[in-house]
Amino acid sequence: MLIERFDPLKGEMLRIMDEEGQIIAPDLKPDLSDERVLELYKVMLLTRAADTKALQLQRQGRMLTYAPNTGQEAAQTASAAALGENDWLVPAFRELGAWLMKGVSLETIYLYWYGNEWGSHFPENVRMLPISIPIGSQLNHAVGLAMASKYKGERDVALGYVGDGGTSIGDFSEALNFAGVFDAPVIFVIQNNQYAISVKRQIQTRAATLAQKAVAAGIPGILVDGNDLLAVYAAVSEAVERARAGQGPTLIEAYTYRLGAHTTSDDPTKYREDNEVVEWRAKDPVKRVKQYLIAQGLWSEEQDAAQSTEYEEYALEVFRKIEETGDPQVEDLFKYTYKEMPEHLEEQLSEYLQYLEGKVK
Amino acid sequence: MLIERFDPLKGEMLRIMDEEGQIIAPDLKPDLSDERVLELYKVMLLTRAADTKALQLQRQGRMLTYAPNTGQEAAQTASAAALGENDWLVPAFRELGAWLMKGVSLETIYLYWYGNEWGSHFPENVRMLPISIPIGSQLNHAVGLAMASKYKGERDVALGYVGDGGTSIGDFSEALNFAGVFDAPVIFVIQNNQYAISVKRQIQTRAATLAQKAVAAGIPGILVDGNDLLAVYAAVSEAVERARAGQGPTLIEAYTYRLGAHTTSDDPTKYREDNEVVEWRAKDPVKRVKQYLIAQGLWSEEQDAAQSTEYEEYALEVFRKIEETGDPQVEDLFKYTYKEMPEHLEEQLSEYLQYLEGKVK
Amino acid sequence: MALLNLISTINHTLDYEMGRDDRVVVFGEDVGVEGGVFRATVGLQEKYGADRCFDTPLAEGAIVGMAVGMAINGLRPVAEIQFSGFMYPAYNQIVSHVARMRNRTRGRLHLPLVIRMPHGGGIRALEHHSESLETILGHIPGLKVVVPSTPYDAKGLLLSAIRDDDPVIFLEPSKIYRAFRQEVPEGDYTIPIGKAKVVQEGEAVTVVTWGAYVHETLKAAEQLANEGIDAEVIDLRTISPIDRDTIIKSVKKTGRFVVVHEAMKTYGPGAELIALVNEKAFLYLEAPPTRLTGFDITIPLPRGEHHYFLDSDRIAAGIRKVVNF
Amino acid sequence: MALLNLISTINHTLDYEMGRDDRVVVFGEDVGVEGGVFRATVGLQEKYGADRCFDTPLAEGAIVGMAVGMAINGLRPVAEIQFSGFMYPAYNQIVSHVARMRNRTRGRLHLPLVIRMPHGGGIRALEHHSESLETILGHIPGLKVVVPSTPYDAKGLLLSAIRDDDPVIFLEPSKIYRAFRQEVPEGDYTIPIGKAKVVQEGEAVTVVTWGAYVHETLKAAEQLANEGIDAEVIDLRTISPIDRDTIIKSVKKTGRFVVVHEAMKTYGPGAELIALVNEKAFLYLEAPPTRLTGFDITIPLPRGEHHYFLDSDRIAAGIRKVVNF
Ligand SMILES: Cc1ncc(C[n+]2csc(CCOP(=O)(O)OP(=O)(O)O)c2C)c(N)n1
Ligand SMILES: Cc1ncc(C[n+]2csc(CCOP(=O)(O)OP(=O)(O)O)c2C)c(N)n1
Ligand SMILES: [Mg+2]
Ligand SMILES: [Mg+2]
Repeated sequence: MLIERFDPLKGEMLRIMDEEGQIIAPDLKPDLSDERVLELYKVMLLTRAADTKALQLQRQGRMLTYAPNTGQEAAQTASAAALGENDWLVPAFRELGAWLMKGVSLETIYLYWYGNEWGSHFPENVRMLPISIPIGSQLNHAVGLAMASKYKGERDVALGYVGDGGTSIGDFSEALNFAGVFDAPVIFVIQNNQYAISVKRQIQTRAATLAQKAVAAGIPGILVDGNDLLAVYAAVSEAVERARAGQGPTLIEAYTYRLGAHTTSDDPTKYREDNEVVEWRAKDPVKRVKQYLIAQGLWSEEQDAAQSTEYEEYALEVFRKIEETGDPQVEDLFKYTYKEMPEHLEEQLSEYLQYLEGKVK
Repeated sequence: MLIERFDPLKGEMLRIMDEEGQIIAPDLKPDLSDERVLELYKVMLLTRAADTKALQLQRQGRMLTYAPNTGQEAAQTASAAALGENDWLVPAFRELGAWLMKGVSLETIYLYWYGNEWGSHFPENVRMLPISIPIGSQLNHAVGLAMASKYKGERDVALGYVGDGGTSIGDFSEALNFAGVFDAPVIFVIQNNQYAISVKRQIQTRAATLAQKAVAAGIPGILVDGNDLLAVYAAVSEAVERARAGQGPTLIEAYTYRLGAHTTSDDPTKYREDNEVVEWRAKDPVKRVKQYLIAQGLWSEEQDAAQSTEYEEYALEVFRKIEETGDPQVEDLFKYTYKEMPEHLEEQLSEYLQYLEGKVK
Repeated sequence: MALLNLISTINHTLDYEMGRDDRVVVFGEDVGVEGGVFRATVGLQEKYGADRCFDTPLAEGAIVGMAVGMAINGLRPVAEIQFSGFMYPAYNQIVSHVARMRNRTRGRLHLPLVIRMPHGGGIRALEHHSESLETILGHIPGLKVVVPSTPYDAKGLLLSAIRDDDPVIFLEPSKIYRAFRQEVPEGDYTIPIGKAKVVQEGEAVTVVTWGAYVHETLKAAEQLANEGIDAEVIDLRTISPIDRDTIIKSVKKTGRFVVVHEAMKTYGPGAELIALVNEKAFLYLEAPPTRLTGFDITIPLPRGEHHYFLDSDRIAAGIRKVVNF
Repeated sequence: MALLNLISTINHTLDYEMGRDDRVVVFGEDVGVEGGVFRATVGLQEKYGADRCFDTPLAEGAIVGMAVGMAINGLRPVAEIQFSGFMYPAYNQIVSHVARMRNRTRGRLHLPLVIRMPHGGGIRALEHHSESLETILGHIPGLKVVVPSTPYDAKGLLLSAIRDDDPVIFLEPSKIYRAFRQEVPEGDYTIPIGKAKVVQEGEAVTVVTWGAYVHETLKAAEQLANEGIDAEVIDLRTISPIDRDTIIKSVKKTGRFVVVHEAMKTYGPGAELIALVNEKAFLYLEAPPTRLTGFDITIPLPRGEHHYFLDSDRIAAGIRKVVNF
């Protein structure tokens, strides 16, 4: 078991594929066909393309605040890929690759960042909660989903995401602790991207690793190279299997880096050195898998360029549609507060509609 | 250093005096004269007497809800004894021995449990915060006190108490984490008395020890026999020294047992077996120190009985005074909401006083 | 029919609904083995097992957060907060998620969950055990907030709450947990959330109140009746959404309005009802709508708390003033 | 004098007071190295060192809890909550400790601390970045709650807040952080907490508002002035304690009352002001006191948020109705 072989208290980190896309720990390589790796890779590419496009659109004043994912695609995509269709995915707010992997459409995701609540309305068969802005609070939802699944005798697990910053808020510790006590089939994935906005990981906690925070709840924790698709997949798969088999929760720290800004409102040059970014760019998770796939003869630079372009065009097309239709109906702002609209809301809505009508005339 | 010798992850527990009052680890015996041990012992005795009396009075309907301390006197008294006069003591609500040790009068303490806010008004020179009922929340105050002390270049440390139950709430983890990040001169003492009301320690967390929760914050943690006056004193003293020397925070789990009920509203037979209580009664921290002192020739059974009786009589006398004078002034209910009473409160107070006057007539 | 007090009614109702619907799970601090510090859940773990009625670690935020996840995944959780003063650590979950999940997802997810808690003062307890939370919960769109005043109502309202597809905060006036007994039918009945009840008809003045204060107010009304003042007393029963019709209809009849509550006055629940009456029945008003409320202070510790409460004398005096205006 | 916008005024004022009083320390998420996500604290760490202006881990409860301890031990902490929507995790500390320490200890301890946060909507931000907290903070005895509407006021009020021996919640309308500049004296001046300001005199109707809505309301008043309606506009400035005199005096003069705010309507801050006017000036009222407020919904995401806000047209329409009643 990986969780027994890699002790975060000893600073051990699971790595399987190195920065050049070479397999450095063949014995640990997860059961993932190269075809499947290619599938995941395409989700990573789409993630990056959607990110790139969103940033362009934001700069043009067409997209609102947006939280970029570049640099974290492996951690996101691989962790979600380890889930089954009926498993629950509980996002924080920076897991684009995971959401796409889970089956949310780019339309829906862009609509969310465009500032419309329908962007959190996923299809029935996509078992994913909406984005959770209050840091850390979503992890207890993951515990609850897992508990309900266990209670009903189903085998579905829940996976909750959180950032390095999110490990400092009480909800994080409470969720891990509840999961431990109730042996909930839940996996917690920390995307440690080294920053909470401008606050460096070292100021977030004095703990040498975030994975070791599992010790407080008496549950297993493991540190993985978050830019290594295979390592993340292997660790999360094991955790999912353990959870499904009734062996309880796991905490996984995916050690990665946010190459871009915190959000489009953020200017990272205010708080970090360029050379740090350059160093991490060399560890780019997308590049790694590309090199691996090319080495396996499954992919080429040409295909890669073409696919990226195709995805960017697709993303633009998706966004154009949203620009046309993405404004909300006034009624929708009122209709979903309760199952049935109470009288006072009916009144507020109808008064407002009357006002709008008067204004048009 | 004790924190290096006793690793909670290995289940190691610091013990110095055994259940018969024998010194089992002479090399670890803290620098505490037998005369000082006797002084501490007397505080333990007073604690127990005050407890016993409070319970009697409560049963007579004269005292309100009361939280007993019996069984935890060593953990309480020894931890507070390790503090200097200018150090801050931050209570939860079950540390009678510590409060007495810190210099709060029994009058004040009884007045609190009698249900009067003046019971939280301590003299200027007693650096202790009031009882904090919202579990865990006080630990962040301890961090703040410590930070201020450090900021001002003073050498005073802060010690915050919490129960085993209190280790589950987010505030606990947040406080440890802040303390770690800021290297705050603060000591956290968990009185693990095995229960949070009816909830057993095992349901509180899956962690094997509570001391290991320090790992999540990257700070040292140590498990001590909480019924061993010398062990608690040694561990807390070391932590105080480290904090004072700028070496940062420590978490200490004092492993003990609540022999009585949670509060006078509680009936522990609903959730625990008598034989468990019997087992723990054998480990009575008061009895232990008594045997030690008798063996040193500093104390006798006769002295002990006489002293206990004296303390109980004293407690009763204190309480009688409170019964006569412990009712609040109406003005006091309004006067301390702000430094100056705002107009609307003046109005509410004067209307109410008028009403009361009318009623008397 | 059984003669039950409020707390045994809660217990009976949870038992009833757990028996009927195995999606109902009940949890909180001391809820399982002990059966609750007030004994609201006594016997339920024995009867339904520890996976349906269980103790949690001490963390209100996680209790409510877990309930959110359970409700999304098909259960109908009923979480207990041990005292209303310990709701605050769960306030982020309640405001940010419980109240918003339906709207946030445009109806894709909804939260059929209940958060029960003892509410208000009067039991001579320690600090933080006597809080009144109407305003800070009632102000949040997406929550329903209910306060029963009798055992009979408690069963009907709690069944409605558990069966509601929206989250309901169920505030139980601990002062009257054991104050009196009432016939409570053993069978199924619900009382609609969002409907107030005229508990005493009258012509002279409309008095709205809820929870434990219904009884104090009825006592005051009795005193006043002896003086020839017939007050109409309305038990609001639901803090949010407010039953505006019942209140407004009454005020239009009486022309006078008093609201009585234990909560602090300023920005308190009574303010809303007065604003409502102004909006809907201003021209009917023959006297200033008036609040009889707690003071704007932290509710005192037990030796002083009686000063904070309104007894029937003070309520009667307040109503008298409005009637004689 | 310098021409400053609201956010640079906050920055200048913190700088000013840190320079004057070394007990003042400033902290929060992203407050140190970056100087705040809105740049309220920019340059302070460089100037005063990392022990006086610093970043904290991400935990609002601990931020406020630490401030409590610091205040007790002789400092004057100014904590920043990054957005009002992230106040909720600190609500337990605020209600249970910040508001109560003085009363709990009968004056032995008091908390000279300030909690600053951006407040309200209008910056097209993500969910939870646009909350209005007046009611849930204003209802708590022991807190002072302040909302400035101009740079000039912000400096005077923030200096008062930091120097106050009681805890002050300082709500900064983020919508107008950079909306306009104003002459702000470089020297020392304070504006008393608890005093409203008549920002425009008038006879026809009293309109109370605060924060960003002061400007929208003044625009509405201008429209109305062109129609011959002269509204008296009052900037409340302090949510708690309320300046009753200024409001009541005005209502006695005008006979009409409107309150305008962004917060949700039900159990919202406007309700209190209407109840107050009823209590103190009922016989002067010539029309129903009226609320112009946000709807009882979660404030929408950016594409819909303009529907939630009141613009000067809607405010003018609402006031017109009251005047023409
Ligand atoms: C409770 C809470 N406090 C503050 C914020 C504001 N905020 C948004 S993202 C963020 C940093 C989060 O850092 P991290 O958890 O590491 O996630 P990352 O942004 O790096 O993905 C902060 C402080 C928030 N959303 N919620
Ligand atoms: C936040 C909060 N939740 C619930 C309670 C009610 N309560 C009072 S004491 C207690 C158990 C505390 O257990 P522990 O921390 O082990 O302390 P002990 O009573 O054993 O000393 C509970 C649940 C509270 N005071 N605060
Ligand atoms: Mg991060
Ligand atoms: Mg305990």
